[in-house]
Amino acid sequence: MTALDSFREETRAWLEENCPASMRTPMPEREMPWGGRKASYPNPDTKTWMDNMASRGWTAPTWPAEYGGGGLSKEENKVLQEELGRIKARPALTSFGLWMLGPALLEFASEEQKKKYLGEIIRGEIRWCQGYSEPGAGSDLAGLQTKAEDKGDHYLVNGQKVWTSYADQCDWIFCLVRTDTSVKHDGISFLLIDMDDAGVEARPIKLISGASPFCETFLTDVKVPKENLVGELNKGWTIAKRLLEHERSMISGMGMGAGAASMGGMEAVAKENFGADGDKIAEPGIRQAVAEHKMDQQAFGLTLKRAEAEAKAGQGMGAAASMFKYYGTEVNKRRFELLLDLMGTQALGWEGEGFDKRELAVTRSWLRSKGNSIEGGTSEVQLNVIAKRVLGLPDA
Amino acid sequence: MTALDSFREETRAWLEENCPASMRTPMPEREMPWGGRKASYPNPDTKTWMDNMASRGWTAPTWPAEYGGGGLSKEENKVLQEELGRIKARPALTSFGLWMLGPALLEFASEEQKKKYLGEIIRGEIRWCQGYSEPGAGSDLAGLQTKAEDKGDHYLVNGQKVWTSYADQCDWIFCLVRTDTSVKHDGISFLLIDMDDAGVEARPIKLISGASPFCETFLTDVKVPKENLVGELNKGWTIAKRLLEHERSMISGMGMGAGAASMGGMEAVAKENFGADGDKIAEPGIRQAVAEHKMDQQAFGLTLKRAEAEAKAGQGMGAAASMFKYYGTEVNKRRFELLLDLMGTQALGWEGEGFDKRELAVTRSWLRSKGNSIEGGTSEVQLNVIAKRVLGLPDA
Amino acid sequence: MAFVLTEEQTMLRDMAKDFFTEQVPVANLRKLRDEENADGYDKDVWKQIVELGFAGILIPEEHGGTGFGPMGLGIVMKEAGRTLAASPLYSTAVLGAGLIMAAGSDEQKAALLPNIAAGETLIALALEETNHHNPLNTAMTAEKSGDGFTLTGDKKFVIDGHIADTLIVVARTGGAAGDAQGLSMFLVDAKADGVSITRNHMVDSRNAASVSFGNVQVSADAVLGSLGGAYAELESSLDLARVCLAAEMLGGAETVFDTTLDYLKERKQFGVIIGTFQALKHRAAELFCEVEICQSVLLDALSALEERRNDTPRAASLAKARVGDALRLITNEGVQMHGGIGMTDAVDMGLFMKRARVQAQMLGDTNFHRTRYADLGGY
Amino acid sequence: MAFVLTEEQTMLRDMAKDFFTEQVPVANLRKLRDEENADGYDKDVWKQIVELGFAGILIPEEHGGTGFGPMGLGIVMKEAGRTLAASPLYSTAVLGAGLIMAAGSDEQKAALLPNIAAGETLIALALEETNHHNPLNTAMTAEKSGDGFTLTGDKKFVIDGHIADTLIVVARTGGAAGDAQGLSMFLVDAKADGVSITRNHMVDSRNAASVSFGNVQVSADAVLGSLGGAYAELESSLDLARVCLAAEMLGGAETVFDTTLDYLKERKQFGVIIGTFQALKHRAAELFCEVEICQSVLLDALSALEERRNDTPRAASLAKARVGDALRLITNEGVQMHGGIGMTDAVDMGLFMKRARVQAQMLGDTNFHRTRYADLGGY
Repeated sequence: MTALDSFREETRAWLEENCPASMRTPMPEREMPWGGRKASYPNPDTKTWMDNMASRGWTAPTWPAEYGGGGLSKEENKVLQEELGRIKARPALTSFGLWMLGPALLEFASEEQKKKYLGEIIRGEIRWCQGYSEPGAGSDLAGLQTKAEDKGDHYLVNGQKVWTSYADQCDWIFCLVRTDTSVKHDGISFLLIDMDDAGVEARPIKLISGASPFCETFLTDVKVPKENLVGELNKGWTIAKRLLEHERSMISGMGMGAGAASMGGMEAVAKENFGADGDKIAEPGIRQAVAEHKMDQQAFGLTLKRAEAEAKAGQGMGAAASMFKYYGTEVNKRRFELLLDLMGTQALGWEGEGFDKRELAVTRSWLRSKGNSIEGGTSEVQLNVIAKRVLGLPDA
Repeated sequence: MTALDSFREETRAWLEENCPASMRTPMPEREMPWGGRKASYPNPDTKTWMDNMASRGWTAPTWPAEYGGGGLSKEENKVLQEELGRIKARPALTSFGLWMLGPALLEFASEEQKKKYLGEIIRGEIRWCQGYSEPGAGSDLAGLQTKAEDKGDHYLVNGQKVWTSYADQCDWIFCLVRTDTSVKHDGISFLLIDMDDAGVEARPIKLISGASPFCETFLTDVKVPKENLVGELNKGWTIAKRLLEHERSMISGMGMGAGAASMGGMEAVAKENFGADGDKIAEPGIRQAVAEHKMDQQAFGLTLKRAEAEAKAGQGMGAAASMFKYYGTEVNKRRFELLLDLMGTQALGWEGEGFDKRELAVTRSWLRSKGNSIEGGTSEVQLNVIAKRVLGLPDA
Repeated sequence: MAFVLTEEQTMLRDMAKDFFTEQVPVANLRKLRDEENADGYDKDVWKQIVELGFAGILIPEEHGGTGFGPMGLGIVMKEAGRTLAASPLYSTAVLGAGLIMAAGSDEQKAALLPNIAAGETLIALALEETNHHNPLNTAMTAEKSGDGFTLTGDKKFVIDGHIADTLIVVARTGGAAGDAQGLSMFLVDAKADGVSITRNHMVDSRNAASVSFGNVQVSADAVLGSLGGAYAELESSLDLARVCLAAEMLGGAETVFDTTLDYLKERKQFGVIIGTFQALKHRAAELFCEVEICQSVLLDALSALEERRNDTPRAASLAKARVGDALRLITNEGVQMHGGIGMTDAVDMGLFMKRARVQAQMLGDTNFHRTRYADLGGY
Repeated sequence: MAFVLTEEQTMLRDMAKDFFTEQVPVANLRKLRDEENADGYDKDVWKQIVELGFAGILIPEEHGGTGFGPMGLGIVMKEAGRTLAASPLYSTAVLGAGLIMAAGSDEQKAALLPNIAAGETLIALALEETNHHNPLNTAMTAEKSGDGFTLTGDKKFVIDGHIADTLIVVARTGGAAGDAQGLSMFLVDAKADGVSITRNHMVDSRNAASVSFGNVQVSADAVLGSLGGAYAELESSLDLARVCLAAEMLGGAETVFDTTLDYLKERKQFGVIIGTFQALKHRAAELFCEVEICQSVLLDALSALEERRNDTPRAASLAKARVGDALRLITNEGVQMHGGIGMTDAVDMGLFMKRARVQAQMLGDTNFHRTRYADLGGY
């Protein structure tokens, strides 16, 4: 028996004992284990499962054990994920700290910072949000104006962030701030701010979909201890770029196949609404539109698979992330437009009687899909990136 | 009986006598009455008709009689056109001199120049071509490099023109030349050049459609008398702009409805190729595509009519010429693409057996249509113009 | 064909534009929505609309209207569309007045039209039964019973259904779903026994309702138009409404385009006004062409109605489909070009986009009208 | 699924790329055209193609081929497409070899495959009878006569028809136009009595012919595949050819895209490189995405053939349709972005555009394959 085999055996036994039964069922959105000081647990098993996993560092399986991570090798982690998949276990902790901040800290932070923050993330004690965008700087992220002035032992931070995800429910925020106004990219620093500090206020933004997953976050004379600076002063852009790449690939995969799937597939929706002529969708124009869309979708799916295969083979498609972000979000928007066409008035409900849950969800998701080609770098920015980095077209 | 009535009576009688019978039949392309020193007349009636009309100045009915024009009022000209239409008379003279140069001369030329050139144009003695574009300056017309140096009694012209229509069959060329290299638009002059002069050479350009309606025209140490300058020195751009507006509106109307019409209409072609289900085109995807295109075409046609009505009412649509040029040529290109889809392999012949004349004409016209969105200002240039002049969007 | 407004029409347009811009801005719709207004429209605004004569714009002077005709109605609807003005104008002054004028008996006209013009009677058309517009698919039945009829069935997407005084109900007195023959229309009191109305909350925050008819008894004089042969009368009124809807839609497209253009001229990114970016310029220029093309199509369709041209149905389908396509493109571009704030409820882009999708489904979407356009074209 | 080429396949691609780029550049097609070459292909080039083993790439080694399989064939066709290389590769090595391997008896294989691999026998498929591809519409008849059959009918758009030694003729031994049942295939000597072949001059300057069969007598052993049941064998071979054609088309798309990109980087207007104009940049980036998407679709379809997957027909239709759409867009943009000189015969844009439209019609255009994709998807 290899070491890996015994690891698997041990893992399986541990999970059997420590993963509550209710954590092996599909997860409703309200039971998402975001953690943090403001968390509530409608299902107490969520907290138990999180704590159990955190106790072994398995909420961050490959992070070093010295910071509280699992310290697992790539192979061991693969086994762990397989075993989790086998019992259909829910994620024990979902968190921007795990996905975004943690990796950046591991690469750029000081030893003290790693010790302090990584453990809190792993244990789900602190919920983090991201403070990048500002009202005046959308696509032009580096145009940010939030200022951090050196006041000897602390930075005095003033400014406004926007599109901070769930900031009203978060504990800390990792921010890009301007520490030098004479240069653009080289005057940005990466700062960690406790949202309980005086002068921090998060106001939810109501979106066209009716949801408020984002906030405006106001920073007024916030005193931030100097030890909260990550990496070198004025070198925050390097960290930001690393984090952005990650964000882009997250968004391009978003929502693929969703929407129609919940309704039983685009073809089924079409037949239900327009009838079937034998096997065929009875309305020819709709049939054509469905086929055209499914072709685009399949073609995009194949391209994602090809990118994976090429990555494995050590080949790169070049600026693949930008292409996926652009094409994926555009296909996704078209899917929802088509779904609206198929469902007719039933996709136009807002709430209340006359529409079932799935129908209402389609409407909201259609509205949400419009943001896909804006957040994480607009479609226009992605096309600029492709033109410049892949095609080598010159700047004006 | 009003003066107009008696004019009509007299005109009708004159036409009856002076318009040969063969000039009242549809005109094959090879009998186009371009005039000029190199003209040949496969049908001698063409020349007779031209001469008859020219004798009354009716090849240019509204030009002043003192220069050999008809001197007709707007109302009289309307009567003349109606009477010509009534007997289905062919145009007596088709000529860039009439359409483009003449109006410019009337507005900008000296008395001597008008006397000399307008009569030649009216009588079809001289065939003119236009020397604007240059190989290095396509959309950027004002970037032209052909130089005219002041040599005391003459200009010494050196350079190369391109896209000169039928230059190999023309007698004279009206050219934009650079007379000042230190400024752009204000260093351009408008010059008339006899193509029999030493140093002028026209080489036909073969197009993808197989035709050669354009030439490259080389000007090598051509001595042009100073009296051939039209308007002021370095003020040629004003004249050019006036001529360009005219050209743009000519092109946007080009080919509307052609192609499919010769085949009996888009619907007929579709039914012939895909069969009919009752009244309907049997292939649903094709039916949708035909309907979609016909909608676009009708919508564009209505817009042309609206522009006319607004012009009459003294309202302007603003940069209408650019919009028509852009939209009209794009719709025209789509029409031919659709026609190819409908006709299948029968629209893919080049020559010889297996294809009838109309089918071969569709193929050539499809290829020709691709030039519509390039000549007379590309679609891109039109969109720039709309963005700037109509929408007031700022320059970078 | 009237591609240029007459002086009278220009005055009407300017009056309507001033009124809606000043008295019924988009904020009015927000207020109705945020206050969860039970009526879904502002009664004071409606009163003003009536006073301006808009409710009776189709109705001849003899019945208390202003007799401005379809062109006038289209002009007003377009201005209403520019500010997303919520009112019973479409249900009552377009559909209601249109149907009664097209199909009503002299008695019905005399009884209803003055009340409509005076804004006192609100009408709603109860037509749709499926998720997609298609009058031929009507399955609801009206069975002969004594001197009158018994109505049974369910209707949905009844615009202004829950505030209407009188419903115009399309039901079958013969034939089966799919047949043109056998369709009849009935005037039904919204408060009649057996009529049950439920307001539906739509994405555009405007009024629509589900109405169910459980053995509703109506008398013989409730029949509107020819018994069993109402399809032609219905269709001609629907074409009027489709064109007026296209007018409202084009009004919305104009606002979105204008607002977006302004935004392109003021928003800075990377240190420059984003309107200087050529890619956005070209897209804006294309949207401009779309708006202009749609103006022509709309004016032609209104003229067709005005002049009772034979090709009115085709012109109506062209207008509804072509404006529908343009509006979808323009609202999508409006949100995209506004970037992040385009996604927020605070700016109006989302409201116009939501309204656009509801308008798209009203009286047939692009697919429906493209097919109809081909049908009418004989291919 | 093989989204990444193996080392062997990479070598094959590099070899093919070098060969076509150096030995068969676009100039080769121009020469054939301008000299009005009677064969429509260069025999020396064909000899080299054969020597490289490309003619026998599908054919197993036992029959003298190299047995590289569909993926190998697709790789070579794509490179041939990049230079518009004219040769009998498609008619003979793709369609001919494919059909004989799929449907031939052992004797037929042994007789024909070695000659194909050796480049000595050229094959042409005589299938189309109407302006649009549709095998089911075959009306030409083959009547039983003695031991053999009498073929009567007209075929068109027979690729390489006038240079072929052997024709594979699709005809009906039963059923009527529209039926899958009753289709048969016959091997017919191009010089047989009653066969009359006329070369057609197509817009792409490549080979196609009309072939008429006037009571052509063939023996029983001329039947290729199952008598009256050849539809399945035909379709599976056509799918192979459709995917190889998509490969050739994508090769063309790549050249047009690369050439246009180069032009954007060198052409100056208004004093600047036109590649700095953002509107053109965005369009170029979109074309890039199209090319990349098509690469995936093509590799998947070739893998499907290679692995004899059940979804091969769908993958083939996806590839032909999706690459067809992309190629139309890219050739149109190629001409437009080149401006005036894009319209001249002197640059290659026009040649690629013309070829693209012929390829679009070969074995079914986008409309055909989109419909088929839906049919196969069960909706």
